[in-house]
Amino acid sequence: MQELVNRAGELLADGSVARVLGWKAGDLSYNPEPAYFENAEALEQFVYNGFCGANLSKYMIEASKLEGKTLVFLKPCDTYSFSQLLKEHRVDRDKAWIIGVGCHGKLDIERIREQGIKGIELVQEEEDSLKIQTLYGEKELPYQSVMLERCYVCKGKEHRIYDELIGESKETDTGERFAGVAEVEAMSPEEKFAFFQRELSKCIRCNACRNVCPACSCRKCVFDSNKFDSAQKVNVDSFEEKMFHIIRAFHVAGRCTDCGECSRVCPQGIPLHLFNRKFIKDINELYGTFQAGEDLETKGPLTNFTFEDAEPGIVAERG
Amino acid sequence: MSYGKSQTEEIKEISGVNPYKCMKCGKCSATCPSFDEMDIKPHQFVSYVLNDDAESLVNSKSLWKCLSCFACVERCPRDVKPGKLIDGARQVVVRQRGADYLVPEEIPECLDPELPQQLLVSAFRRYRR
Amino acid sequence: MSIEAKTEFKPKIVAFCCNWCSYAGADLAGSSRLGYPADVKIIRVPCSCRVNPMFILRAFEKGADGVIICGCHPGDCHYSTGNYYARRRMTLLFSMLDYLGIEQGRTRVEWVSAAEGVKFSTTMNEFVEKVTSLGENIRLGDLRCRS
Amino acid sequence: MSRVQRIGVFVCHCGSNIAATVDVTKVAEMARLEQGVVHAEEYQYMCSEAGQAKIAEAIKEKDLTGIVVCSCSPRMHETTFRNAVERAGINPYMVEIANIREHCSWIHKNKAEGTEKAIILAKAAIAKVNLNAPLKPGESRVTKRALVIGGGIAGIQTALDIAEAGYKVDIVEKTPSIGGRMSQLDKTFPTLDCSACILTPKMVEASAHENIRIFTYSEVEQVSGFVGDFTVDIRKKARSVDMDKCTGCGVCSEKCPAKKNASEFNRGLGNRSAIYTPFAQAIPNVPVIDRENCIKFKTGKCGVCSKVCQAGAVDYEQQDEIITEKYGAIVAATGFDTIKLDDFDEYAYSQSKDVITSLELERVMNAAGPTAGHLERLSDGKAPRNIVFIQCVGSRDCTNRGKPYCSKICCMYTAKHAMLIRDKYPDVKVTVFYIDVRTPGKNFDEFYRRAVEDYGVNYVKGQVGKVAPQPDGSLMVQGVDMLDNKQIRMEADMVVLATAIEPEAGVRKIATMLTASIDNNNFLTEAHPKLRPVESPTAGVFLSGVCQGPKDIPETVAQAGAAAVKAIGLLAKNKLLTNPCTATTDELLCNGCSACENVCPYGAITYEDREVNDHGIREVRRIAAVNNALCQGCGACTVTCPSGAMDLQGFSNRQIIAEVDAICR
Repeated sequence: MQELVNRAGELLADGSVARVLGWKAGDLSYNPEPAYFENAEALEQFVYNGFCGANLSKYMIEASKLEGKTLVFLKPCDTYSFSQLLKEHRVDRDKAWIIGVGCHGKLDIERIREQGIKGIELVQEEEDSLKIQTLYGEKELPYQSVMLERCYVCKGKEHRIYDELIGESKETDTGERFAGVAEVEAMSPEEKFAFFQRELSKCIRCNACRNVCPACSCRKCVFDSNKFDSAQKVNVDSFEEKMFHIIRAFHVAGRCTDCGECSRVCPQGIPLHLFNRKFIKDINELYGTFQAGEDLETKGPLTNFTFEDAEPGIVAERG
Repeated sequence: MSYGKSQTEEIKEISGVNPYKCMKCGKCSATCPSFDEMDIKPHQFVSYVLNDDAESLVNSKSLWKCLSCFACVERCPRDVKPGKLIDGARQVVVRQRGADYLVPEEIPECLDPELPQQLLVSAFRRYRR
Repeated sequence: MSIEAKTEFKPKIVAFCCNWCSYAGADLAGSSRLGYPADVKIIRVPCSCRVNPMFILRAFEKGADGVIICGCHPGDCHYSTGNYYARRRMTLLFSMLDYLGIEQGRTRVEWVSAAEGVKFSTTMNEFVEKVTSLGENIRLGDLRCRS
Repeated sequence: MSRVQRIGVFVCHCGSNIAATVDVTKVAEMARLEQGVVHAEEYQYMCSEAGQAKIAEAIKEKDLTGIVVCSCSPRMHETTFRNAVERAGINPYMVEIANIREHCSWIHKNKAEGTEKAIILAKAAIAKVNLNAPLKPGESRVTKRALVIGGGIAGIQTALDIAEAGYKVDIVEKTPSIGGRMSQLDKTFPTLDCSACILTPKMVEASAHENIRIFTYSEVEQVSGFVGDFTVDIRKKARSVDMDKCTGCGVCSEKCPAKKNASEFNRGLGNRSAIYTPFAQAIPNVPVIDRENCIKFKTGKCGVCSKVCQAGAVDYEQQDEIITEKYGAIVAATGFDTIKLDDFDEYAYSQSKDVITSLELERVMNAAGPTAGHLERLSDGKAPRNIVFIQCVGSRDCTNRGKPYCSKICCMYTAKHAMLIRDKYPDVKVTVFYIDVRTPGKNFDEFYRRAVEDYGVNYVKGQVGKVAPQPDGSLMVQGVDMLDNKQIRMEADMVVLATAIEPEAGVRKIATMLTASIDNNNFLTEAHPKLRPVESPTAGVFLSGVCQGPKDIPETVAQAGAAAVKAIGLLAKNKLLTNPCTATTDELLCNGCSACENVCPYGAITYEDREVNDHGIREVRRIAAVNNALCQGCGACTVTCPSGAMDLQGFSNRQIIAEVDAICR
């Protein structure tokens, strides 16, 4: 971490960048938050630890409008989002100084709590384990057991776009990316319906998923405009929460890098990535493997076609 | 049996034939193997039905000369099916007489060397239930 | 459940037809007097690629029991490529609806050319039959209004 | 955004077409209750002058801003009503049509159901008009060149007329020569002039005309674009003979060892070599190699034609060539063929060589035909003594064996055949079995009567039930004489079948490429059966000849001229008004993400950096800009745009949603 702070200090000092976009300590030890740093003094607040899951790419949309370059720290998976935004002309490459940071997988406080650990005061990261100081004494957990869902299905620790790299990474993908989707797919229609009904009825339309999503970066969301007579701040009826999530997933289909931020930030714990990943799975199966943000050239699957594409009837044929 | 329904209506109903579809091309008569035996020719059946003259039809020789080979049904370009019409007329007669239209005892009387065997068999199948 | 006798279920069906092929196909079905149930109401769109998933979900939200999208046959699009985009969009959307446990039979895409009045009519008859057999659309409507 | 509308609703009875199954009064009544509606009325024929006057009157009296007409398909009268309201002073795009005829009254039998649906369709149209905005059409260019598909008499005449008017025109003909069916005919009714004598000069004229290009042995492969600006790919099939070098000497065909190939031109009654010109007067007079039957192509050995060709024109390596050309107008003149007789086994067509179709008889009677014009039996070459003609073979047949329509030309050509035979061979007995003799037309009935009265042709009212080949080679014909009420059994040695005609096999594919409508019998549909008989409903596509319906030569030539005039009328324009229903960007919502640009098939979307004022925030943004001259209004961009910044005028998101809501309400 100190290496990052030092380098940021250097770049600020020599005027290469006008500001630094990173993470600063939050009010609790496990909730650092995205922040701008404009001088060395401010950088004292900088942190980079296992809880810095937040993907900073989206902030670069606004940062691109500011004077001068912005130094941004991007984890490997964040760079997919950045290059997707670049492909969509949403960020300005010339306004960004990208330092690719290493990643050992990011931690999920909810999983830690699920282990029965309460009253958390401080989390210390060791090589392969976590030492957790709580009101009830010190607890230890294997690091790999309490990561964010997305880290178990990590796309790889290679940065897609950067100016320089700092820090080592560690592979963490031990899971099956589409297992969750396949599990739902295997259900009967009644079970599927009940499953999503249960999950989506928790939605409070706080829009956290939308606000954090680097693909959901419209200046004004359709659900906030009158373009479809669909402006809504809360769900008028029980259908609208489904409508919102289906349309949100559809709008980011072919553009979603599967960064998993939506699920991370959902205060209700809805596994929102199951929507996006369903589209990714279908796209991969029907139109060939595609990873949004992997490069700047490949046409997105929904702005592309082949003459031999499957007919919509395939949905029924697949059963 | 016919509660206010005319015989021609009954024939139309039984046969399911719409006589108005006929364009009087004569294909049925041209095809008919029993043509010479008939007093009312196949292409004329339609006219009798249209003119509401079921009586002549029911009393005609033709009714019983039709072999039900259905060549006319097969070939009719307008899907009118005169053979079905004849069949319908026969049904009307049969229904009037009940089950005793054809009694085995009468058979020897009806026999003549020209009579096709097929007709006898089909007659029994049709008129004795 | 209501206690009064249930009247025969008549589905509400929205059909989006592209102006160039399917709408003309529907016209041909009409001028050929090839009937299909009155439950089908057609909305004219320039091309199947004009059909936004929002429209489909909106229809279901407002009480539709089935939505069908008809366009030119692939390769015959008046705008040359529109139906190819529509095909991908609808495939993915239908797959998502299926994933959410919505009956597959409620959505359909059919390519109907201007010459296919017969196909239009048979397609609509089939679709209405299918949707009728599925009954009222409960899963995509507003659950709170129903008992 | 949209001001409050004052909508008038006009419900058409269409005589009884709508009124019989839709309670039009109720529709008008219910429409009156809808938002924005200030006027509703019904009338017998809304499209009539009186109907249109009613609309104009209501616009004046009630200061209407939007119009809903509940009537037939908008494909039929949308333009009529748009023009009518424009004359009355409101923007033509403030009209919406509720299609309560094709989509309602014609398909529903139950009046209550029909009425209910008509009301819903009206409500949907009203909901849409509430959100309509005035639109102004743009302009598009017209390519001053026409394409004629088919090189028969219809195509030739159309091309000549267009060329004479001073416009460039290309003919695409799939066979090796232009000429079509007419070139196969011997004599033409009712004047009995020789078909080749009147056709050949036209063929020559077409080929020599400076404004006409002829692509023979070529097919239309792909059509894109729209009225005034079509782009067409033409596949020039490999002829294997260099058109520029060939002198048409004919030595190659003479020397070709593969001689036993059925001649298409002679309907399979004679043979041709593998390298051949279909007939002596063929244009171009350049042979083509039938690669399937050529020994060189089959085995790699031979090459005789190449060796004997003085001009060195034979080219075995020639490849198909794709020519891409732009056209302002396209005329379909694809013609016809006779139906297959596989299902008519009662006529013994497949069993006996002496049972032939009328088109085959044309070849037999023709001096250049397989029998050099001698009337003889194809089985044994003997002169026939008794010939029976059978009319309506497969015509007027509503079973799946035949065609429900009248082929129209058979009565006349049969009279012609009968007359010619009786004239040339007075000893031959000719009997014609007919259902009806239909001879409307100038000098047509006189012609038929002449066959009977002057030439003694025996016309028998009735049909033939059976043609049975006899062991002695004769044919037993069993028919009926309905007037004598007798079944006739007669011996014949030749039977000629007046076989039904049907549109050429490839027409469906062509119709599809042109997005032109086609009916259940594969005839191309006209835009209006009475008033626009030579136009297809697809703008810029015109119909010439039998592809639109059965017709004889004079009618075909007349229609070909009419189609040409329509095409000329289009080509004469320098600009066409374009559809104003184009895409627009809401600059405050546009993300500048390029998704729309990626799906636009016309390259109509570009991006520009534009300063916007977003509620006080002034900044330069990358924003999509639509070129209205290029945009065709498909709407692909509107769906790919996640923010809804891209919308389609005339079919906006809110309009369609309003329709959805009205239907599902």
